[in-house]
Amino acid sequence: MACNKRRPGSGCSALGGYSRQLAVVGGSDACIATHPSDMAVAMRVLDATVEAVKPQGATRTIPIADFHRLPGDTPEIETVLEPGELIASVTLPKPAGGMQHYRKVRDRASYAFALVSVAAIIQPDGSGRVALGGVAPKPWRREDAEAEFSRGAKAVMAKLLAGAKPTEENKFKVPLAERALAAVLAEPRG
Amino acid sequence: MKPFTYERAASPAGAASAAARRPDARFIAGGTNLLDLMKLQIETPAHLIDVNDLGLDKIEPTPEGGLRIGALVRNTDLAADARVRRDYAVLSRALLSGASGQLRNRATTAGNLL
Amino acid sequence: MKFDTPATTNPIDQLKIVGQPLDRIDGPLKTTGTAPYAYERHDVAPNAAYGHVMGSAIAKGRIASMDIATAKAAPGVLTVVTAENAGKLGKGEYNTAMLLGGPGIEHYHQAVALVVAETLEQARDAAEMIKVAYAPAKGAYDLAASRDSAKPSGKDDEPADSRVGDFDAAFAAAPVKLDATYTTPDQSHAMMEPHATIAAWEGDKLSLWTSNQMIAWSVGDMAKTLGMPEDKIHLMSPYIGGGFGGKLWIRADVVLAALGARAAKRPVKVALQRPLMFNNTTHRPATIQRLRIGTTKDGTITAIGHDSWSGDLPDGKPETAILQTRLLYAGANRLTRQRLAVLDLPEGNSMRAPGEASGMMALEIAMDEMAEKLGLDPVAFRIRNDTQVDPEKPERSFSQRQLTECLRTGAERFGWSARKAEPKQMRDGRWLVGLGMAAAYRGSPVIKSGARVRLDAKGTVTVETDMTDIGTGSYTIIAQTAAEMMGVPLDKVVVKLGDSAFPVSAGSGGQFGANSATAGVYAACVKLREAVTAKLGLNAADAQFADGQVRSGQRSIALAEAAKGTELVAEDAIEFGELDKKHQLSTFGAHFIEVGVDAATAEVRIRRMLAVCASGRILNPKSARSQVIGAMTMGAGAALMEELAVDTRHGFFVNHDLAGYEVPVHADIPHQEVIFLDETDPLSSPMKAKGVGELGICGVAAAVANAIYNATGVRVRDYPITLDKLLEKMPDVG
Amino acid sequence: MATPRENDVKRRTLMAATVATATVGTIASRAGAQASPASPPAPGSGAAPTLKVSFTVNGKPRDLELDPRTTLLDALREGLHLGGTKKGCDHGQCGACTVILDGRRINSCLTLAVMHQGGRITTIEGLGTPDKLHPMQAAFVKHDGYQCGYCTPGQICSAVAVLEEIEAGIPSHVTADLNAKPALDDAELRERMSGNICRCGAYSNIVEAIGEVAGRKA
Repeated sequence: MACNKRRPGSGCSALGGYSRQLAVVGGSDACIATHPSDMAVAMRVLDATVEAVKPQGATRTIPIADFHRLPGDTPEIETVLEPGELIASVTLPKPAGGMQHYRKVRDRASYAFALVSVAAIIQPDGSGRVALGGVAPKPWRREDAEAEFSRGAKAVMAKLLAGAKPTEENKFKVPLAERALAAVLAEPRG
Repeated sequence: MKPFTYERAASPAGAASAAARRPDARFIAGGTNLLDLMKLQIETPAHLIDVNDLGLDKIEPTPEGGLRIGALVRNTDLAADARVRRDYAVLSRALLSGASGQLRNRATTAGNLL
Repeated sequence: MKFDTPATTNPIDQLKIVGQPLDRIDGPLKTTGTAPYAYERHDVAPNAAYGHVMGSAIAKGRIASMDIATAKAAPGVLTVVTAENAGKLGKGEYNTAMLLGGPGIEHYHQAVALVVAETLEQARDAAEMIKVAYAPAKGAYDLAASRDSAKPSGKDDEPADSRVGDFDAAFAAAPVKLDATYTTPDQSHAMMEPHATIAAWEGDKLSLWTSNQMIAWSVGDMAKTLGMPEDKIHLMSPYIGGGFGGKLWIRADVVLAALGARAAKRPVKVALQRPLMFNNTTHRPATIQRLRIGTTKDGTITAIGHDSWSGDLPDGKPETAILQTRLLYAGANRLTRQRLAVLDLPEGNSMRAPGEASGMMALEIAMDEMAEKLGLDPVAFRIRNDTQVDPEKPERSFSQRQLTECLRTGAERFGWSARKAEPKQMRDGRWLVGLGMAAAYRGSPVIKSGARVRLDAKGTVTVETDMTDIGTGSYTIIAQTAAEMMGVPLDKVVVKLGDSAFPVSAGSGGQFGANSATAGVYAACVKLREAVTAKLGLNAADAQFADGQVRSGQRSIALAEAAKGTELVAEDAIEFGELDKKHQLSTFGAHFIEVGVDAATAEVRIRRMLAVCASGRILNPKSARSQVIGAMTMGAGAALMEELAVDTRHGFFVNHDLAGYEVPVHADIPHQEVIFLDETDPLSSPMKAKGVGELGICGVAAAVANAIYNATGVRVRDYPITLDKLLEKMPDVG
Repeated sequence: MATPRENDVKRRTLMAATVATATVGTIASRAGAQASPASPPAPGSGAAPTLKVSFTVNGKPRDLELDPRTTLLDALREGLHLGGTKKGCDHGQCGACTVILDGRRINSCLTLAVMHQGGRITTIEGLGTPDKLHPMQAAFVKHDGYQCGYCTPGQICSAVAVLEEIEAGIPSHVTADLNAKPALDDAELRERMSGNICRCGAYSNIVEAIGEVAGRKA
């Protein structure tokens, strides 16, 4: 099967093919794979930082927002890590408080990748943060969307998924993400 | 799976420099993702550097009031850590919704970022 | 023994051991990992080399060239088998495509090479070194697009079409009618044990340790494929890690293991790698089904029509989705038609309840839709249209038919009266709750089945038959049968199965196995009883076998005495006469389901499942119940998640592993309840039993679909019912 | 419960063992037993360099010399002839290969044998025997928690570990209150067992079997 991520230059069998699970935003003409990790979505919403060790022993700190790359023309390069660079740790900033949610939506009740997942931290005043899994080649968060929390899930999602280019098979992810966030927002805040 | 040589690194810097010497090397920690892909020859490293002995399996408080999570902390341990459960529930929940109990017992924090 | 008159009272009717919910006799082996499956037989082939199968990267066309030199020279490689060097190969009677492709390619992942090496790691690596240049040809991969080219096609002795009365006129005139089209996707057996074989040659004799449901068919097809006499093949399959129809026939593993062993001059073991299985082996073909039902205003069916389209490779067979519609409901005017298109997808073939499982997925939604149009309760609508005779051939009655009792019992036990006919009326927190039901129907064929029974001086009874146990409980029910017949406790019976050296049995398929195979053991035991009484000088007519003793008149002699000096051996087969032609042998049931649908995300979760089954005498209620809950689970998968996604450009199933092809996991399945109605069927066999393992799946998916409709008001006619098909019509969140 | 790894064996000694030892089978030390007169091994076929590894399987120390590519699963099945650990998918998607490593259940197909120098491995064969079943095995028999039997060893190894995980307070996806001790109810058992696929569909019975063992423990 053609896959530019797995065999660079081989093409993408998902484009124009079976794409139900795949990305609706952030993809490219070379790749619409989604980032499969749930943990990374939570790390993104928590503003974690990644500490890496370079071959010469130097270390550097990479904000998680900058850690993953979008596929562009080189989907095989998934992160900003350099060859030989080793992740040593991940640091969480001091607790963000609020009500913390991770809503994972999938066909099977367990042991399945997310169709859409919503990591959200909702503060008592209604402000919040949100990152999505299952929709993009990396954990998907846009801080500008979070300014819309007071206006509800639809407004947040309009910004968060702006520019989405879903396929016929995965366009349901857009309303699904919005509805999943709405369900999270409907839960008690305290 | 292509043949590869295998070594266990003893320190993070040692692991990184071993990798620098071998551009065809890959780190292996939990292996839950890498071995899957190696069997399909999607990943074909000629050398594996096992990083499980690096001591990066601790969760420690930071001076800023946060938590520093070692790269090799297993998903199960991170999700079950009392501080994570209390202060970073979104992380605990996300981890517990992923994969299966068996996979979470092996999969690592660093591996899950990749 | 010929079975051509209804069974009368016989020793099985004692039900001291048969009919009891006994633990499986193979349980301690299976739960300790000591039951040996095919690939684990280090004892028989300690020096086996390892084979790895390479599959075609195109769906249709030819191999232009193939370079195996690098692979052959790779470390540890012993041989590389391809169509070019394998010699002339035939095709099995039960195979549609060649099991080793080349130069012609008939489907994606058709095996094109086997690499044999000292280790699995070496074989797998070397297989990647084979370079194949393909010349692809245009193929047909899309059932919907090929629908109009489909031709009438029957299967076995079933005609493609059946007509009674004047369907068109009656349907046109019906005051209440439904005309709806449903689709079911391609599905995969996805049994847990991959197809696996160890092959060893000794001169011109071939021994095969494999995982196979039908021993005699497979010996025959191996002989045909390799062009060798059947009596030179010894095939053994004592433990099978699931089949569901996928192991009814020989597949690439067994053919290639045999060829590899011949070329490598040593035993070779081959297990199909999981990502190859979905396209390399068989699958349940997708269907398009059009249902037309017309009724009077009070809900009496006057016209029922069912058209089904499926596809398969050239010379393949249709998915017989219309079969149950010929038999399940009354109605004077009837039309069923079955059409088959040529598709170049992997081979379609039997999967658990072929025909009915797919057909009931459509028919039983249609019945729900009709009930709603009529304002009738779905249970009452079905009862109103019950029939006690074959509606196409009214002179044929059903041997037993307790559909109505199943429906009533199920409704009672499930609390069906709490259901609101109007959808969207029940809510439990975030969940929209709905109840749904469907009838269950599956034919219960009988097949000739043989067995041999031995009695030794310790009083141990040993049964030998080539019957297989694919998880169905054959070991146990056969032991129960022999114990009941010979009057010994269960632990005095040894059961040996799945060996072509044993008498040919029915095998495991089409839910004919349990009834037919135990009846064969019954027949052999009747003969052994005769031998015992003759040996002991007892009167056969009044001899009673009980408690390890044989009693006749005033005499009572230990059974073991009969085998003093020399073992007694008896062999016979049950052969079925015309009873199943004069009567329709079928099993009936009802499924009741409660679902919750997440109001925000439309995720569907099953909350309760109940099945009621009327399927003859239940030989072991514990293992029979397991058959039914397993089938219910597979039905839940069919309803909610199982779908082989077709790449209609390149002709393959995209989601070809267990991460992509989702089957239910623990969290998907609630507690399941099963009720067996009291039934004995003297027309079915001396056991008075029928099948149940396939009945359990028939109707489940439709019951789930109907429950989802009841919960949400959304009628989905295309399986699986995934959340994307519901989402648009779900209520606002918040 | 996180059992600390007990071994402090200098694992770098593994590297020293990376010498090109010609081997005829997965396990060189067993080669003598595997060779058959009819099929002499091909010498000098450029076999992969092997590595030595020692670990404990079901309480017995085992020394192996392996192609580094050998998974723990294949080392158990093909090397040690412990066929109870099953290969269902070989890609971490089914759970049939579940074993207990250093107190925790894992998929043995997705880890290399050489990575477990000094490890303690329990397979289904280490839990009980047909004559002396482990309580979990006995409960599976009693509740008919299996059909074809192929996923069963993995289910049982998983089930044994699941009860320990709950006992140790490790939460799951369905644990309502992350800061409380997880319940021992059916929902918890089902979620935690979801990495073990049973295509025969014995789930309902398996949960009953585990529940019974859990009740006995409590």
